[in-house]
Amino acid sequence: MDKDFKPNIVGFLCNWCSYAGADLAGSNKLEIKPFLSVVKVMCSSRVNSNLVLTSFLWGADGVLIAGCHPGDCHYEKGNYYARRRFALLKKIMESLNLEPQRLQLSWVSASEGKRYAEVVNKFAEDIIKIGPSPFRKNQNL
Amino acid sequence: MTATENIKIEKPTKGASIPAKEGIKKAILGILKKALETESLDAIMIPVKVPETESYAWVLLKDTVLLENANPLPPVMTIQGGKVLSDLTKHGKINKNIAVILRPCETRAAVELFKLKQLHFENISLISIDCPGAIPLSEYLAEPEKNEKSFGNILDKWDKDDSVRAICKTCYRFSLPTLTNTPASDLHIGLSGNTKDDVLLIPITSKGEKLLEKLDLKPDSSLKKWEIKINEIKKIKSQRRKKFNQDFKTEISGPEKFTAVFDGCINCHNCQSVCPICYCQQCYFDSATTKLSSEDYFRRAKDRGALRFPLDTILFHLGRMSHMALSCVSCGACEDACPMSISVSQVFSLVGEQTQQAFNYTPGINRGETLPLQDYLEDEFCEVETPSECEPTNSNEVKENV
Amino acid sequence: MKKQNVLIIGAGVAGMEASQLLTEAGHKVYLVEKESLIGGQTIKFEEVYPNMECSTCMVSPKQQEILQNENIDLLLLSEVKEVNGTAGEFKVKVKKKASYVSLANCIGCGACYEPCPVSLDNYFEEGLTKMKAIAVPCAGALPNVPAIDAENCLRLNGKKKECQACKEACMFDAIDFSEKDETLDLEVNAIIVATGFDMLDLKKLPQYGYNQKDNVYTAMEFERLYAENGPTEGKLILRDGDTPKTIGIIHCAGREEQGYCSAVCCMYSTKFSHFLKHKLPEAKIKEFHSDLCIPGKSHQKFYQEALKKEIEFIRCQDISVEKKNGSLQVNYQNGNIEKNTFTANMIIVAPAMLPGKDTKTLTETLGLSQDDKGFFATKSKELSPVTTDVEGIYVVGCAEGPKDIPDSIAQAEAAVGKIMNLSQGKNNE
Amino acid sequence: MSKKIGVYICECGTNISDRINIDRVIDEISSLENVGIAKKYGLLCSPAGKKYLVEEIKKEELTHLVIGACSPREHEQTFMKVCLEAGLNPYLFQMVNIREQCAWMISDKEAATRLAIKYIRAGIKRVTLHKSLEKIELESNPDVLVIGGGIAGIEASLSLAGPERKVYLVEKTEALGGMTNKFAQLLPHQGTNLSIIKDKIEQVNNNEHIEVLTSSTVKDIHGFLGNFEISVTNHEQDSETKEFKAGAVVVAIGFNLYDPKEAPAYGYGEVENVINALEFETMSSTGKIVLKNGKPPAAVALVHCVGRKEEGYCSKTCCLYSIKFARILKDKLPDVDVSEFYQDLCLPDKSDQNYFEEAKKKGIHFIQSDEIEIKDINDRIKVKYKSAEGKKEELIVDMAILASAMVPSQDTPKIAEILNLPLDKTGFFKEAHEMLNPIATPIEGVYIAGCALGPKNIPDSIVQSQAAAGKILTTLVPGKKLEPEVKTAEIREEFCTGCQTCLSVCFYGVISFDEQKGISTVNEAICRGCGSCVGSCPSGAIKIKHFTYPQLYREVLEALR
Repeated sequence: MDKDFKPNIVGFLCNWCSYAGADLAGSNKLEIKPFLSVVKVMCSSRVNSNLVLTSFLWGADGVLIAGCHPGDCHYEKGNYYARRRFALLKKIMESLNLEPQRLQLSWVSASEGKRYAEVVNKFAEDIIKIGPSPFRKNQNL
Repeated sequence: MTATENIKIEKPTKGASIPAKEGIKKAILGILKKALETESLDAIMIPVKVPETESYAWVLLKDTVLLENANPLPPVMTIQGGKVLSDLTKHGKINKNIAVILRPCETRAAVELFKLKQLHFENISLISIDCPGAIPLSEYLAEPEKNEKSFGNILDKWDKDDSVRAICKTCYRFSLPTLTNTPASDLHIGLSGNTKDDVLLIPITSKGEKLLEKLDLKPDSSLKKWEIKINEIKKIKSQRRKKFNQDFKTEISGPEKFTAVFDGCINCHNCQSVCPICYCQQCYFDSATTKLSSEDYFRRAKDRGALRFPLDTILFHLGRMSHMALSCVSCGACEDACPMSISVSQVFSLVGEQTQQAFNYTPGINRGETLPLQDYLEDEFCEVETPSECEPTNSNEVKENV
Repeated sequence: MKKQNVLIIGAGVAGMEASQLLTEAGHKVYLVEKESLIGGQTIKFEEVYPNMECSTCMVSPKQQEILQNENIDLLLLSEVKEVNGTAGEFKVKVKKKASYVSLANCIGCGACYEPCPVSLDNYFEEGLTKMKAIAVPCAGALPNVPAIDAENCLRLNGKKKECQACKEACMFDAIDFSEKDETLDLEVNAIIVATGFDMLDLKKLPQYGYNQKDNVYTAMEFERLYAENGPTEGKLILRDGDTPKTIGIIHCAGREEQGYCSAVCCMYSTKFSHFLKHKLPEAKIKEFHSDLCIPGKSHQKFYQEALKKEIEFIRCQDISVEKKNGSLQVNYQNGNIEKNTFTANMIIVAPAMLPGKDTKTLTETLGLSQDDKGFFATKSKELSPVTTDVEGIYVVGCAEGPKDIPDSIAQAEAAVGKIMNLSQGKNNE
Repeated sequence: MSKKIGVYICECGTNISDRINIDRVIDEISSLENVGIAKKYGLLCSPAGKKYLVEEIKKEELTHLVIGACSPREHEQTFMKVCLEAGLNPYLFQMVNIREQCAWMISDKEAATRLAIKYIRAGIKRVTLHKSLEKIELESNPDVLVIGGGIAGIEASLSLAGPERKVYLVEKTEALGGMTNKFAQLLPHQGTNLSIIKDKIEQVNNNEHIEVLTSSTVKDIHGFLGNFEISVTNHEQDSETKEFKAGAVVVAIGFNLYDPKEAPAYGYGEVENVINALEFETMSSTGKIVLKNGKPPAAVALVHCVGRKEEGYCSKTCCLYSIKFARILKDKLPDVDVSEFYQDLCLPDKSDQNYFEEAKKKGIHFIQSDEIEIKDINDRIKVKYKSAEGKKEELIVDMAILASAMVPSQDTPKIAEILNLPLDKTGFFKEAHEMLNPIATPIEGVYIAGCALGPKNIPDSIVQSQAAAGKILTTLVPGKKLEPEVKTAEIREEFCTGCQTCLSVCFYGVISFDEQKGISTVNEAICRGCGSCVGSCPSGAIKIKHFTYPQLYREVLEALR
């Protein structure tokens, strides 16, 4: 495990729950590993496979999708569809052993600042354990 | 599809037996000829041999003379029949009775395209046919006659045929299930019937029944033997498939191996253009949406030391997977079309099968089924969520459809 | 249609809903709130029944909209002192207490909390934790601007005139000790009362052994105890440092005394069970109730799911709690005969909902009356649920009687409907 | 026109400047393409700060604005207003969160600074792809269609009708009043007495702004908030069809009663003198409470919760009206013996308890019981039940009155189909949001009031009707245009294959299928901009304004440098 490996992680956060949760984590000055770059979307269901795949293509070591807990979606059922699409991607990566751990879905509510910090830090650690994405090395493009 | 059209009749136990002493081809063509003459059908969509190339082309024919060169089960799959049916029906209704004869994988593609509103079955009688497989297009075209012959007496071959495409050797959906509320086809042609010398016309929907009536064919001979035979073969091929998947998976899985598989890809996107499930007007990956500015490319080349073009080869294949895996019917069209003989179809078929199992979905056997991504359950797939807080609800056992 | 000015008293879910609707139509709202934050009781809940929905996720967008809405004059730390005139032309005096912190300058960084020498029970957290004399009571409170508690601030109450720890810590010059209470004169066409409810003080019901020391909790205390933004950040740590293992949840505390059912206790008690089972699958939970009041299409399902999770619901009377060798014991009588006991290390008691403390004074100020239960009286006898004896004044939410969130919101919308209907009538006069 | 982006970074006092090296951020980004200016400022959200920004935008003639400061949830609105004030389209502005999600969560200044640079860079690249979006304004029709002439529909009509607003009240029977027509008396303690309802019906009939269409049913509704086109057929006058426009719809089609025959244990239809609630209402309104044999009953059983188990919910009202029945019985037949067989006494309204206490004083027996069975024993009735102590017991009576659960009206599915409304698991209409938006539906401009939404008493129905009025009167203001969401979805026709996946995922019924073109179309007037359809479209044929693929892709790319 490469100690000074600084992973590149993309995090798609939904505007209503997870992004607010991230803000709360900040307001509470919770320490978060600086490896995740947040991309805000209105609803987790906005994220399509191409966004995720291009993230990997361009060298993301991990991709996190975070939205409202099932049943809490600001748009009532967006996150249910998001979960299905995510499941498909996950299963594709699993069926080809494309290091599926690099793709993660987590539900984080607006009051779960602490959970957000835990989720992100844990994810970062996991990614550091796996090491750099093979898609980073140009021969694998 | 109007309600009345595709109502399932009881699970058929009997079918009409057609003598096939001079080969199944003649037998089936005979029936079709009769259907046209009696105007039970106005036209038939069927592969017809193109004299010059010895290859096969789909023809919508009314003229019985043309039936001479037609072949309900040609040794090759030139264009995926599902795609053809879509071309025929997508742009409006037809008020003529048309029958189309499709292999099981073509039938299932048609059903998926139906769910995707890319075709309709109004006034279309879908006749599916047991399929021993197809010979690789390139090999067939090398020596058409030889292959035509060797393919001729298929009834002995089935699971033992080495000349058919790799994907066909492990295909255990070479026949169609007859029991769903909204079955895939209206009429099924059972080969490997009671004796070597007949084929079975099995009515599946009321539409199929009517067609038989018009041809005054009585469904009076039992399906037992046929079913037994089919199941035997299915067992063998399923096991073969399982075995193959295990080996193949170790062969291609993992980032390095997987990308190696597509190293030879020249980005021609043939696989996409022949794929029946790739029904998009314009493929996302052909569009400019995924491209970057030259300046960007240069900067990234600088960041990484090198940048290989075209960049999005892997993205293309993974992206295509994420778009069609759940509907992939393992027809093998992509592999026939690949100029670099990459084992595309095996890869997609493998991924397709595994994702379909996860969603407990079998594409193309049930017209009434909703596409997985157009639906959801409130409580499912919690195993994909991390940190996971519940027991997996969607256990990935396969529901047995055939 | 002529523009209406409406005074709304109370910035809970009902008050916020009414404010939003009215301003949507271009009217002007004066939203009077006695606390320094908006959201009322709902923001104290982590989750709401029956969908276990995250309350913060639900309400905070609404709070944000209220704060950013230019047509809403939000008057915090304020109380209505005097109302004259009649419908269409009420003259209102509002007393606005000084907060000593400038809403305009403060950015809510919280730098001022830590240096403050004063430590108080946090009212918002039901006294489960401390807060400074200058602070917002909980993370994520909106507006995210503290107020100085004048009674306890050493400088303001004169105990330590020179103290200005907070002022020194503030880099935005947001703190102004010279700020004075002010009285505002408003002219409004209509008034909506949405002052909400209070909870019965369990100390008044000694049989439940509530003393703020043992592991007996009021419902509100428990709401905060398990809130992610609460005193323990959602960790279930009891007063004695233990974690809950055997839990008794007692319904209907004070129902007989008050003479009415509070409508929501059965459901939120069941919610507690759901939550506890989710967090502590091993926990043993018993609910002690008289009649289960779970009306409405989606509520019984919620209860049945609880049963599936092996939560035991016991119909009983004469419930009492006593301390027996270190642990807590629930005594109760089921059916009409046998006495029974249950030993628990945590007790949650659901007290009756009461009229808000200020109801009496406010009814007098507004010229309204209280009903036999002490809530704001409406013309319900004339089948006009949100209207009062004074034309132009409406009562919504729990100020009118115990009810759940959707019913409160519906009433708020109803009051708006009344006001708008009158005002559109006015046009052709 | 060449771009000139202004980048302003807020020190937020020292909240940001302490933990991020702002000068270095500015160095790194000021050379980027299109960046005209990059500056820092003490506190941009302060009055002075806002003034400063307005001046800067004007003075420097900025075409785009990027602000690195707190979370957009704090001040995006603030700065969008600044843009407007400075004459810059507020959507040509990107707010970058370098406080909550950067400075405040990363204590290592170096790392925080690096992330801040990433974010700001992404913001700059993103903003160059922004399109200026304009608020669209829509004319709207203030009139309202109310479906159902029961108490809820009546109240809704009265609360809505006005000089500038016509109400069409459609009732399928020939008279207004709905269920209440069948009641002998209501619950005085709740203020519900029939005379009030009669008055209300009078008011409706005399209201020049309400057009009552009795014996009529809604045939078809097209359109959206502010612009519904409605056709109603009258099945009296040889089903002639009336067509009109309205801006909003209130569905108040009420409820049905659970048919006790579905639960044979109650012996309804089998055992003589077992009657349902409505039958008793009629009986007592005609004055005579008698058995089939014409004699008055000596003992009566009132059975609560009939159908509760089967339907899976408590109907809220049965306890009270059963108590009402008991009191009627006691009034009319003073020495009748009345027993109430209840599961749970559900008395949620503050005044209900008294009403119940009074009944107890009248000597009515309340028996907590379960597993009721009603049998016939030589022309009397045997009520078998399981008592609170779990013992099997029985009681002999002359008459049993069944309090049936409230179930959805038989018209519910039809109306749901016409208006494309979802139903919930119980078969009633589903709320837009069960907690926060309890009388609205996912379809904008369509509201539900009364028991069509679920079991409730009359006062609650009244409230919901007035609430619907509140919603409508504040949305459809005569002379005021509708301003729908601007960040809406948009179909890229050349990509759309017409597979209609988007239709299946849109919760708000915003997308429809254009048969002519064979593609989907988005009704931007009611789109909420969640982007679910975008994520679902296999062909990438839908784009959502301000969250377009290129814009997000750009953010991703910068994140990965």
